[in-house]
Amino acid sequence: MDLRYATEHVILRESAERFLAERYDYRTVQRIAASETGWDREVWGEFAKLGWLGLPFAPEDGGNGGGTVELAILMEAFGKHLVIEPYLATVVLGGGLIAALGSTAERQAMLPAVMEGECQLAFAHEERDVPTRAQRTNDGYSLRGGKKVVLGGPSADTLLVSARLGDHGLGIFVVPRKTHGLTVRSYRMVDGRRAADVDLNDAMVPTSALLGGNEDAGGAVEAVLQRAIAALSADAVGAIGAIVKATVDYAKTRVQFGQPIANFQALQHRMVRIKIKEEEARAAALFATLSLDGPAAIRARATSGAKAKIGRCARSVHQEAIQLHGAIGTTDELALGGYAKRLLAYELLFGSTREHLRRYGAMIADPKVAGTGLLMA
Amino acid sequence: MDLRYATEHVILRESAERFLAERYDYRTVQRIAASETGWDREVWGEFAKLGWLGLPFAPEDGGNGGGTVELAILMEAFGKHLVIEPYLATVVLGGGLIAALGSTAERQAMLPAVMEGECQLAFAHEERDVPTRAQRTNDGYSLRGGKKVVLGGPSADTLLVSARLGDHGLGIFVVPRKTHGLTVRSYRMVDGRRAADVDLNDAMVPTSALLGGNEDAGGAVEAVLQRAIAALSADAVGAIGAIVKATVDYAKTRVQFGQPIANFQALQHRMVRIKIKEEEARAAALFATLSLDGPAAIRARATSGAKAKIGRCARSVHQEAIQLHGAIGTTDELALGGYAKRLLAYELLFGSTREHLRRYGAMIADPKVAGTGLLMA
Amino acid sequence: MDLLLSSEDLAFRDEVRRFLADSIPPGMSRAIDLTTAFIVDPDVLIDFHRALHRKGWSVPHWPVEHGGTGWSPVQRYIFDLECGHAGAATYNASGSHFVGPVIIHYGTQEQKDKYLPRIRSGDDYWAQGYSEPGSGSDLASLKTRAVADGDHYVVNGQKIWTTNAHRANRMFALVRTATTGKRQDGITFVLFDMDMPGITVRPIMGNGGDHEFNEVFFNDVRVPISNRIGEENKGWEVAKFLLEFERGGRVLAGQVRAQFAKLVQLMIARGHDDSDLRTRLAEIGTDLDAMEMIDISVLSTLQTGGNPGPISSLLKLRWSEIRQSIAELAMDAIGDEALRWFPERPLYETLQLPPEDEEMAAMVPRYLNSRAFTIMGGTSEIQTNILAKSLVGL
Amino acid sequence: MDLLLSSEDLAFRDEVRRFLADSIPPGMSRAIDLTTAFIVDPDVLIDFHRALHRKGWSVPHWPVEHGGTGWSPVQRYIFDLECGHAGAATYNASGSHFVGPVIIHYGTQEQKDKYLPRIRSGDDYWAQGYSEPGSGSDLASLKTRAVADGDHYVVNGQKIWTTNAHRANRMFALVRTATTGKRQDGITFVLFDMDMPGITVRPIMGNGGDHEFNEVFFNDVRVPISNRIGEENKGWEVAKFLLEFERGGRVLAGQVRAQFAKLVQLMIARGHDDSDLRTRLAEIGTDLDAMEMIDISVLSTLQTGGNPGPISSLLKLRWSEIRQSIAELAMDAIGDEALRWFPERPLYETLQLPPEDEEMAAMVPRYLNSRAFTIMGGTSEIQTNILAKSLVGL
Repeated sequence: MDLRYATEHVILRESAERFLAERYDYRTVQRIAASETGWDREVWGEFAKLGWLGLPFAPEDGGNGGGTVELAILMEAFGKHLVIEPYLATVVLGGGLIAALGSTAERQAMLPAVMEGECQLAFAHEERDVPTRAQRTNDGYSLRGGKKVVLGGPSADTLLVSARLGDHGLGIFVVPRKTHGLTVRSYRMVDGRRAADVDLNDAMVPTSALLGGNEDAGGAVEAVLQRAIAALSADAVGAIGAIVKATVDYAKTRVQFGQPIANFQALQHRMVRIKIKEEEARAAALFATLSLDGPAAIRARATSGAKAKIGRCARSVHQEAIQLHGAIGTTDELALGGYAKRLLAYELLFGSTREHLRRYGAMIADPKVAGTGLLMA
Repeated sequence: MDLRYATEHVILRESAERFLAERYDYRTVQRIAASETGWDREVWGEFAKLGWLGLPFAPEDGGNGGGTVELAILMEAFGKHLVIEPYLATVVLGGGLIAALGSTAERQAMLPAVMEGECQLAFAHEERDVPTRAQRTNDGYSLRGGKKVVLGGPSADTLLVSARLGDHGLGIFVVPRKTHGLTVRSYRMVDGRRAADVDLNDAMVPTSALLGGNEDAGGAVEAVLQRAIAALSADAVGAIGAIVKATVDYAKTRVQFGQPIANFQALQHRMVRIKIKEEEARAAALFATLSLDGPAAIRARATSGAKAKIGRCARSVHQEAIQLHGAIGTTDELALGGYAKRLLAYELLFGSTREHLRRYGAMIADPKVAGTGLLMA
Repeated sequence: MDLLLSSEDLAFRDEVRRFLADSIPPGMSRAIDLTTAFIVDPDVLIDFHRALHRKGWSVPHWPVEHGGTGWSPVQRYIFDLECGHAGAATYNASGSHFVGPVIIHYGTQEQKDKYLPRIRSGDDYWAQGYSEPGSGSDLASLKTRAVADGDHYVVNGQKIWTTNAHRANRMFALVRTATTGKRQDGITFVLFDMDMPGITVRPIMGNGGDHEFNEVFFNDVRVPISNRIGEENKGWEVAKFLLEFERGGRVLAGQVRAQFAKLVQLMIARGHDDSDLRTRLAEIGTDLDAMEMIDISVLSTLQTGGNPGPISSLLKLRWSEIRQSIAELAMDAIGDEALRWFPERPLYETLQLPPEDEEMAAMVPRYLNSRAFTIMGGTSEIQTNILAKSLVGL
Repeated sequence: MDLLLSSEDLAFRDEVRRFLADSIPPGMSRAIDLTTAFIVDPDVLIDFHRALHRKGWSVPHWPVEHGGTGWSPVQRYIFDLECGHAGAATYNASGSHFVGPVIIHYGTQEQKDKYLPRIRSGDDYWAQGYSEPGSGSDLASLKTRAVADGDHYVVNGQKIWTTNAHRANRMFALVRTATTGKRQDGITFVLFDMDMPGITVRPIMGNGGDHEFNEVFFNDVRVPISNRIGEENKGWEVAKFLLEFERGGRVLAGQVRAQFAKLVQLMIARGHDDSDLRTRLAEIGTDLDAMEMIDISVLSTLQTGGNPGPISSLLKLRWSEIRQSIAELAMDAIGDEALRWFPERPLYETLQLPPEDEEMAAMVPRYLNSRAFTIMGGTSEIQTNILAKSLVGL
């Protein structure tokens, strides 16, 4: 057990912080969010130059070989600065699937373009209705189904689509944007990011589209989603930390009745409460991150637990932060509004707070699990 | 619509207050609670003399013809002074059933002894397991079943036992304490009152034991239970009011750091919150009381709503009151401890807070009901 | 004691229902349902307001001699509840509920003649200029300066959070006319026309995507001294009167109950079997019943000529929280539909969705805007401070 | 960075499990399960404590030269968790965790020789005399007076909330030795034998039915000056050292996790399908995971020689709340069984119920007693005041 950040962690945090503080203020967020595409090509290019787009990929694939902790550090900075570029969609989800399931040839064919910022990906997974199915055809597969909340779908050059194969199989299909029968219906999310509903209306793909030729991708999908939840949780912690700091700073400078409102004990106690929630959220996110290299049961517990706990913290922190700010907290003049919306999106992505609380509850409804501490054998 | 208390209401409140303030302090509560029987014969005799034992009965039955408001006023005083004598069991439940279902002869046979304090009653209704059944015999009925949470069961001279008759019927049976096959297993409740588990092991009663000869007593039982909930809610409001007052008074006199702790804004805001909960609880109890003369749907909504709302208020008020008192609040030196236990009992009697919240939720899951205000046609 | 409606009350209710059925223009309810801001646009409401005016019901709570209806508090409660259910809203509370009663109480005959008819008819639309950048909860610290110059005041300064200043043609405001003595004793209540030279309005965009709030700048604005309400330096008293009238005299139960019924409808339409959401719904219901009972107690007190006392801050505090909890549950009830954001306003003009999906678009903006309920019009913290003294006796 | 246990850690865990399996006397776990008070009776624990002592594990956190084990923080965490699961508890924290470390740090050689062995062996049982009727959160206002008279202090005054004073043979206390200057600078830390003439103990009955707390009266008690720890008038520093050691140095996660596992067991045994209760259970689980992660961060900091900082007040605040929520849910989980009250104590001697019903009897008293978690040892309000400064920087 060792929870010390290594030097390279500190360097990554500082360089991310420096870049974003300089280049990505709240006006930039608002500008990009209001733009047609919802992402900035120049910023994305910088991400590539900084090596962030290759952060989690293995050195043999041309990546930087960063681990889960590095990813969490970067995501926390993204949350703090409200970065809305589709990093999670392209690098963590799409890239993560290719890295986990792809053959050497597939990885070499696709990952370099991702890392260079030339190709964006999206993972079309959540079903709108009945499960999407892949039907074998003479020379490939025909995909049929409807997906929802496809993060980064609008800007994706290539979609990775999960589909049932036969009775028990699950495959990930590489579907180029232009594929006939594929429709991407884009929308803007509450926090300015973009997502899409995706329709697959007998979309035909070749046999080679089945990633890694793998017909049993369920475990890999679960692991990638857990990584995404841990990463998004770090993002949420970045937002929570920023919102708490902004609130405390505001309370120290806002003068009413002849003194900073931070002097009022009733408000002090409430600021302590949101600060504690920040600490708890940070701890839950760290557990999720560190669980990712552990056994499946711990990963599931830690990531669902993080989603449930951080979602709850996020709700009450954003509400208290707005209330403690007063009227200015209800406007779009401060980044506070952006954080509130970012956290609302967090609560809903990859399963809601309540849904994960239910899953977590089912997992710990066993005294042996409930009695097991976080340190792992 | 008129919510003014009439002169007789004010007089009743004042006389109850005067009597109990003089005769029923917290040491008395503790003494009676620790006694063998859990009630004081002398106090009970005084209740009779004050006319309280006959309060809700019709003048033609020898009662005082008091309405639901009078009963609520008396019960609120009982809650405020933690009266543990089995008034609810004998007068509201037992007496209420006899008044509602009994023939003139039955009322005249039983109610005078109740009003004179010579006879205590209990209503054995909640099933421990499968429903209690009454089997017709040659000369009466054989009762078989197990009842739980029979309030006042230990001191009851006569039990009123609900039992299924045939496929759809429900009857109330008058069962003297000495009846063969009747076992009363007494226990002390958390707040010092007494209750019992009751076993009916082929207890034989004559045909005349079926109250009013009524084989369809379900509606009357429901109405009596609603009256009991409204009365007990008034009792809880008495306890909540007392606990809030005690907390505020204590905060004004407890000095730490050179000033009364009531000066600290963080504590002031919390005291405001429990005071508001008192007001809301009072309002919910009043709605329940005033609903009792209304249609069945309003009665059900108001009484379940009161139980759910007041139960929730009670929990947080007793917790906050203890916390605001500090260490002394965790002892049995102050009445505070008694109030906390009284309110815990309130939360569980006649269906828990959660159970009533569920029932209430089912009732208002209809926009027409949800949109209907409290004023009644 | 009872909660019974009299047969006159019931007859009145039927009359209100008939009137509403006849008078609500097509499209108004949809526009209100898709309004995410606090205040419904005047365009949406003006026709209905004029119908009310024709019926003589546009300012029911005013004294009869000024156009009020003379209804009992119970009748006003019935009217509010029925309006809520019918999907109607108040045209311009700043006019009819705020400045109107102030003019009736403190105004000169000229002022009454000039302003009251146009409030009744809806010809005027009023905004309120109280808060300033440095003066929110601590309103008495306000600095916007009015200096007498002949028969005018020359006003310089700035107001903020001025709801619908960009739609109003008139505005009442508190300005500072003295800088010595107790802060409260140097404040004056003045009426402005929004087209007076030197007044500029800058929008403040809300986090919910709506433009309701504004900054209003005063740059050497010359306003006639005859636009003053009450005496110079007595504006604080006028403002307090306004607040008391507003808080004690208005019953929110009807409006909130109508919102609650809509929430129930939404949850049924979504087929919700999520027990946590159902628990929250039921809890809100019991909160609402309890608060309505408190409201009715206030009605009863008013009905019999009494003074409801410190309860007004309690009502503000709790109703705002209950309204927030309704908005919050509505957002949570739509699940991941809440991820979609429609930036254009007003939604009833810009949305291009099937009718059954439309209401989803309003939920998140409405939730975000609802956070202001506990801030605007006196924060919950200020209400709590007041209640600590007045209700708890600390 | 990782959360992995090393192979040494795992071997250690196995050793602890073996030891516990061999050493826990029959009946001890039942007695602890049926203990409703904070502190388990010494009679219940003494045999196990002696077994720990024989193994050399009775004071693991002390320096090795005084009988400590030299375990790493992770090993202590493992030990606490396994003890919790095995149903073991600390014999006398006032001795081993409070006064012991104080004597080690501040005591003379004579004091160390006299007291430390008897804490290790369990021959002494210590009580803590801090609070006074007028000095709770504001401890520095304490008034119990010690006046030097030759080589003794003569002590007069009163302590309150003295846990298990009626079972202890020794007591450490803060007394006032100077009444001028800063209040904190007139306080001295003194050790008493409970049988010294002039000490009387009066019980305070808890609302949960247990007798744990006492008042302790000092009437011309003569205590040798050699019983003083540290310098005269430096007792406040000693008390602060004690608090820091206690708060930063003890990991509650193990104990609370064991309680949580028991709660899960109870809910399964009751066959609960109540979704509200299950939601609360899951929420407590996520709270517990987060707090354990914070605890582990503290461990990691300690393991690498760092100072955990202001986090100690956060731990006190939140662990006490989580323990309350466990006790509260356990009470709610037994439904109307919670109506039954068993006034006799200890339950493990007085109860006459079938084994499967026994634990119900403990739930309500334990809930009531749990309310003291957020009061004793520094109220949540005081912790929050501290955190406002130290963690939030206000």
